Amino acid sequence: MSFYIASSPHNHQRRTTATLMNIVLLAMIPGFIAQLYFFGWGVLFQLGVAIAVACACEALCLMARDRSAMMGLRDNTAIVTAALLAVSIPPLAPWWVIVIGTLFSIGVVKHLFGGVGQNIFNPAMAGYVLLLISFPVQMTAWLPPASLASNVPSFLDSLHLFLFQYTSEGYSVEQMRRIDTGTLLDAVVMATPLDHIKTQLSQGLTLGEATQHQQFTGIAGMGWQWVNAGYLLGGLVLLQQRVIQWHIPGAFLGALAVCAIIGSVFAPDYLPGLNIHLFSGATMLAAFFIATDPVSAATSNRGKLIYAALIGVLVYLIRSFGGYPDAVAFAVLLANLCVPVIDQYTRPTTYGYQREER
Amino acid sequence: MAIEITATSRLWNFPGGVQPDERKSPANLQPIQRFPLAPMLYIPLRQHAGAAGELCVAVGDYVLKGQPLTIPGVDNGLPVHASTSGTIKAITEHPLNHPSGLSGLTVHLQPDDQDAPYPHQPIADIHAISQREVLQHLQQMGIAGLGGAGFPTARKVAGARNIDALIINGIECEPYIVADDRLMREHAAKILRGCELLQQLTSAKSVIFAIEDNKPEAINAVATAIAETSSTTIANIILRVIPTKYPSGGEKQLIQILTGKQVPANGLPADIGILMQNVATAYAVAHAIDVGEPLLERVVTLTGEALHHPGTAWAPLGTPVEYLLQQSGFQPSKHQRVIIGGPMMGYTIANLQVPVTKTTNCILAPTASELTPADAEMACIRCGACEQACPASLLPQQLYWHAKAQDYDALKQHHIVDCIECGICAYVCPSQIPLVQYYRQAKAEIREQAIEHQKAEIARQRFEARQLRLEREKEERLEKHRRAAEARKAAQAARAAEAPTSPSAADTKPSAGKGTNAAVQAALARAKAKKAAQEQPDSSASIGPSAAVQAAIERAKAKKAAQAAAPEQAEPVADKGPSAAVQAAIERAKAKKAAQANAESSQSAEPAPENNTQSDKQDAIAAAVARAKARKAEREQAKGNTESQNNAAENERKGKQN
Amino acid sequence: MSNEYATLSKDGLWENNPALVQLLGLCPLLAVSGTVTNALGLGIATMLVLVGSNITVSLVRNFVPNEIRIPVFVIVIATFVTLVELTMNAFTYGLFMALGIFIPLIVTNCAIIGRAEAYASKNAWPKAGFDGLMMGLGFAAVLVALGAMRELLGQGTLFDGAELLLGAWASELRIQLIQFDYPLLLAILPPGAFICMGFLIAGKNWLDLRRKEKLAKQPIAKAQRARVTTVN
Amino acid sequence: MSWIIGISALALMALIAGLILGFAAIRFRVESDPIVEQIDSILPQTQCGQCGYPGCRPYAEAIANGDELNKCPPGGQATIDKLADLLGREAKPLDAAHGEEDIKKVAIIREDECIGCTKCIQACPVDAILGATKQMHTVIADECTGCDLCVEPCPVDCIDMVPVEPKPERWKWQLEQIPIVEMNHLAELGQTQANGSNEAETTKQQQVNG
Repeated sequence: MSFYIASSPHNHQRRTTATLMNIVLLAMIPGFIAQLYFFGWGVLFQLGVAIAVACACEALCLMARDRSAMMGLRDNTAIVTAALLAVSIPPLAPWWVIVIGTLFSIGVVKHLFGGVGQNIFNPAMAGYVLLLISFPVQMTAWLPPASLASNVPSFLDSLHLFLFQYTSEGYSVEQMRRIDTGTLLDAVVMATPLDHIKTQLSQGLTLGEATQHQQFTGIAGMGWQWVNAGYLLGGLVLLQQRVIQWHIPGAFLGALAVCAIIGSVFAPDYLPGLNIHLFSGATMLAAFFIATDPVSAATSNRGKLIYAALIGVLVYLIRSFGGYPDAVAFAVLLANLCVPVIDQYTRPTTYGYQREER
Repeated sequence: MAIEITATSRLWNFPGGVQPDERKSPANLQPIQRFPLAPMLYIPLRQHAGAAGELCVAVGDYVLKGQPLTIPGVDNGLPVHASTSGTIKAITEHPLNHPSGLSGLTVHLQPDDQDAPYPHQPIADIHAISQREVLQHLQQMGIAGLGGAGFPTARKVAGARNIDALIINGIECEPYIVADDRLMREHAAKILRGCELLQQLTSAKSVIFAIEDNKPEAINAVATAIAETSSTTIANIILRVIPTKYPSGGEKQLIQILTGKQVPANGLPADIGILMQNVATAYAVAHAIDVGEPLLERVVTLTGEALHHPGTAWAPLGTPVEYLLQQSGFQPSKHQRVIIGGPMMGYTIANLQVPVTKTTNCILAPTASELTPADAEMACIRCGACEQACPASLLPQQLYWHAKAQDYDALKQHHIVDCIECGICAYVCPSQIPLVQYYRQAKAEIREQAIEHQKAEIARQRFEARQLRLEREKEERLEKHRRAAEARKAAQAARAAEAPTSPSAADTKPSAGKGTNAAVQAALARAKAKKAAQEQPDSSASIGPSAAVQAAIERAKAKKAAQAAAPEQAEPVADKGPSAAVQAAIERAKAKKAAQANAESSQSAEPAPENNTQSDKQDAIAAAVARAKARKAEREQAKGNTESQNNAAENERKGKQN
Repeated sequence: MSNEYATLSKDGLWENNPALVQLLGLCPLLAVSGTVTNALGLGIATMLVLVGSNITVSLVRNFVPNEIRIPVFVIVIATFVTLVELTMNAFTYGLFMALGIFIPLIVTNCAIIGRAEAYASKNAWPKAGFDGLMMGLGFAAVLVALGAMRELLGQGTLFDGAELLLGAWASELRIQLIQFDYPLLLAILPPGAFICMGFLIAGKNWLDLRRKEKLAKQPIAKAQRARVTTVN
Repeated sequence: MSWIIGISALALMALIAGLILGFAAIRFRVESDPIVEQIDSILPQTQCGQCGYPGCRPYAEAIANGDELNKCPPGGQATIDKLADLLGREAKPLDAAHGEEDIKKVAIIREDECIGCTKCIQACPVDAILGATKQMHTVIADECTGCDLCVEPCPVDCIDMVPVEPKPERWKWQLEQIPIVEMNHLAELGQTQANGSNEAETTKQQQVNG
């Protein structure tokens, strides 16, 4: 017999990439359920199609690059990307939207840059931006929360809508988005809280008038606040499991909160406050699931703080003064671009190179 | 600047670190055992950092326990000693206790189970003699750092001046290893005696004894021993209990924990007034001075679930690992690993015949379920876990990219040489990348490049010196020719002056011939005589050898001709090809015949002057031995040079834990 | 001689293409390649400037001191750009308006000053002119390819608005290849230009790599080894 | 009138620019750096002549004058890459016409066959062979560059080029190169103790490669 040669260390902390990704996926469940409850079955279809396309695309890319497809799929990173993209887009967006987005995320943003660990941009967010820029109509067609909607699509209707953009009875997505105001004539097309505020403000109304709308119940708008709460819960689980450190969510939410407070102190009529910023849009999803993507984030703790604070400030700036109602995707991509510089300037001092303090 | 540590002063922390399962029991539950001697001991000549000494015994010699086998070489290495009394059976290459599995020169000692001791040379009072002599004694006793790197203790102490604090390292932070733990429990007093001696040698102002808090028995034993020692013998000795965290036993990390200071890069602890010694080293120092016996054995941890009776044992240096494992009830499984050292920094060995050396503190034989082998390496996801855990504040992930790209300049810029190879980065890596292995290879490559670069520089200088010399010789030759020509001219002119009647230069020769005839004749005769004298010894001295030389030359010529003929044959245009080949073949045959004839003649000639050849042979052997010795000395000197360059690397490797 | 011209054309069109390999002049390249027509217009303009400047630089190269060659080149280029700008203003006003600032910006196109410095200032005018032509053609070809790609993805058409460049008859050239309900707007926007350009470069590299792999290994001729030292 | 203004404006600008240029040309003149030295320090200094030049320095000079970078087999691809980096040229694969990259070797004279002809001494570019006429020669292994120029001149073919022996202190952590050691008696041990369930087959050594 002969002996086994291996390099040290010979023991290992048994937590593989696949395990980490599984925990991330599990932690997304509360937010996902909230989304499912308030915005209908569409989310489920988006998720299913996204995961299927992502896995297929990942396998094809790996084979084209002469890698083992099974080995590559085993780390579950593609599924996480697909899930993040699926929960970011409107539930009833047509099927080809999510297909194009996933293909771009996996094929171009991930594999053309060299596969797992090499992509400089967050794949899900890059895919989202591609879709948002290319198909603005479909990408802003959010449904009203279930309790407000005049028509709540059934499971089959949702599937029909997802595939053909109208129900079996012939209602279009546009009609499904109308909310129940009592009189059919007066029906208004629904927009997300952030979108609504943005439109109303641009029409010269004040913030107080804009938030008169019936969807603004609770802290930050019906449905959205619960979705955000769900992701916050999942994020806390990730923190507790030590899958992520507090630095990124902390700095991101902190920076956003500081900006929001300053803004609402100086222009309370025009700049939404803390509650809206933290519990609307994709804030919590971004804080715990998107910005924390290790591949495209900064490495050192100090770097992470800077990186996440940069995202927070950018999100606030774009939401308040930019052309898009929500800004997480753009902010994350811009911060991704800054990562190499941040990493360069936040290098820890190696042992023995510290200046002697006297 | 001065370091002042009291028993209550704060403890610092170092960045990163991990807390792997300790698994110190059951090996630490049993007292240190003593096995019967192994049937054969393999004592490698080089067991420490530095060059091997020179052999002073021969095969067949009977040696006593503690008798030196080598004497330190040119660079002040350490001698090795016979671990017991017995007969030297062989001195050959034997697998070394080294991760490479390479072999090295080893003395095979067969014990006679008598343990007949070589006279002990204790030092009664170290104040009676100079510090230099004490250090020389320690060197003669073969004391090296027993913590990991095996750096000669005498040299370490000699290099340390103005020491504020002597730190005694009883941390033993790596899982499984309990050798120092047991030693402290059982021999605390002797360790303290070693501390006292080391303090006197270094004139350190204080002694800090550091133990990790997972060894309460050892802490008790040492505390009791300190209380029993009168405070006059050891000034300012403090026992510090350190929180358990890997790798707090690393030299640099322990200094940071105790003092909050960092050893400057490329520097030594002595630069900030600190000297660190392992507890086992302190024990060995006490033994060498008070008993006067060299370092002959050490405590080895024998642990892992593949062993029936894990524990610790006093192992004579040179004991094969296999013997110790068998004594502990070794049950190898299919993919058995045998690790020398702990699970974090130890290395696997492929051959169990390797001996225990001065730095072997643990032999670990785990089962596959106990320490699962690493899975396939996956892609780095830049998670940064390695950076969070790195105790040297390096960027392991960046180092990994650069090591993979073989970008050695970038690696140097990222301070790869400050990596202490503690293995934490690979331990925490979720992608199971063997990071440390990458770094080691890169470091070895960088070291190799430095050596190569230096060699290239020497080659360049030698080449240029040679070019210069050739140039100078050529000029000198030309100058000589010119001078000779001038002299001739002058002579001609003189002759012309002597014979002013000669009408033209053309007539000079015949006319001058007469005048200087005698002189020329004389010169010619001289030259001839000289030539003859030169030729005579050659031809007369060795007709046989010259024939052999002729034959050899002819053989080589024939070979060359054959080689030359081959390509000619291949050429399609050469119609002469075949004939040339035939020619060559004939020539070859002729040469062969000639060679045979020569050989025959030399064979027939040989028996006659037998005495002569014998003495010749002896002479030749003597000459060859002298040559070989000279060469060895040369090589060693060169090696010593490279060694001294490697010293920096060695120093940094000293940061290994026990 | 003809061999040299062949090398020049191969270099300009493929091997050393200013846009795909040297990555020069990307600013106008990315900015105005939204449609084939715009791309073709700018491509032709750049090519004309390149030919003119190369010939002129080559002609004056022996009279220009080395220290001030770059200012001189810039003046020469600026002259030709102004000529082209005025011409386009006169004959293709619609396109002139569509291209806007990017016509004067040709002055700063590094491909042009690059060729002037690297080639024209060292070679005779016929060769320099030919080099300019080939580099210009290569640049224009990439522009048109990029324009076609983006127009197709973003509008589903080709040669939309060709009448701006070629006169009224050219409106017939417009081809509607695909009817999109929702075109990929990204392709028309600047980021789309970068992404498409990346694909073009990747495609070129891929073709080159495949061709290289296909080339059979040629037999190696053994080189003469020098003896460092003499053997006596 | 306007053309006068145009021309004089241009002339004035040209004058100012000319002054600045003139100043810059004098003030910021670049001293030619000893590029040959830099190239020479990258070359491996084996002085083997495989590049077609008599020594490394002549080749360095040739490179500085525009010769190809890929003619140095002892340096291999690493040297080519470094040279390409230094000179801003394209790194090409090693020109096989000049030989191929080989492991490091050192010359050894079989001393009992040496006839003391001194031909190898004259051939050695770095004076790494010791000896005298009619005396046995020997190679200073540490100085030998492995150029093999001494092999050919030897009339009795007594010089071997042998690969440099690996030493533990210069080992490069190539775990995959450690030979498999079969230990049969241990296999038996394992078998008996595992009640014969453990086959005595020799398991292929598995290794983790860095």
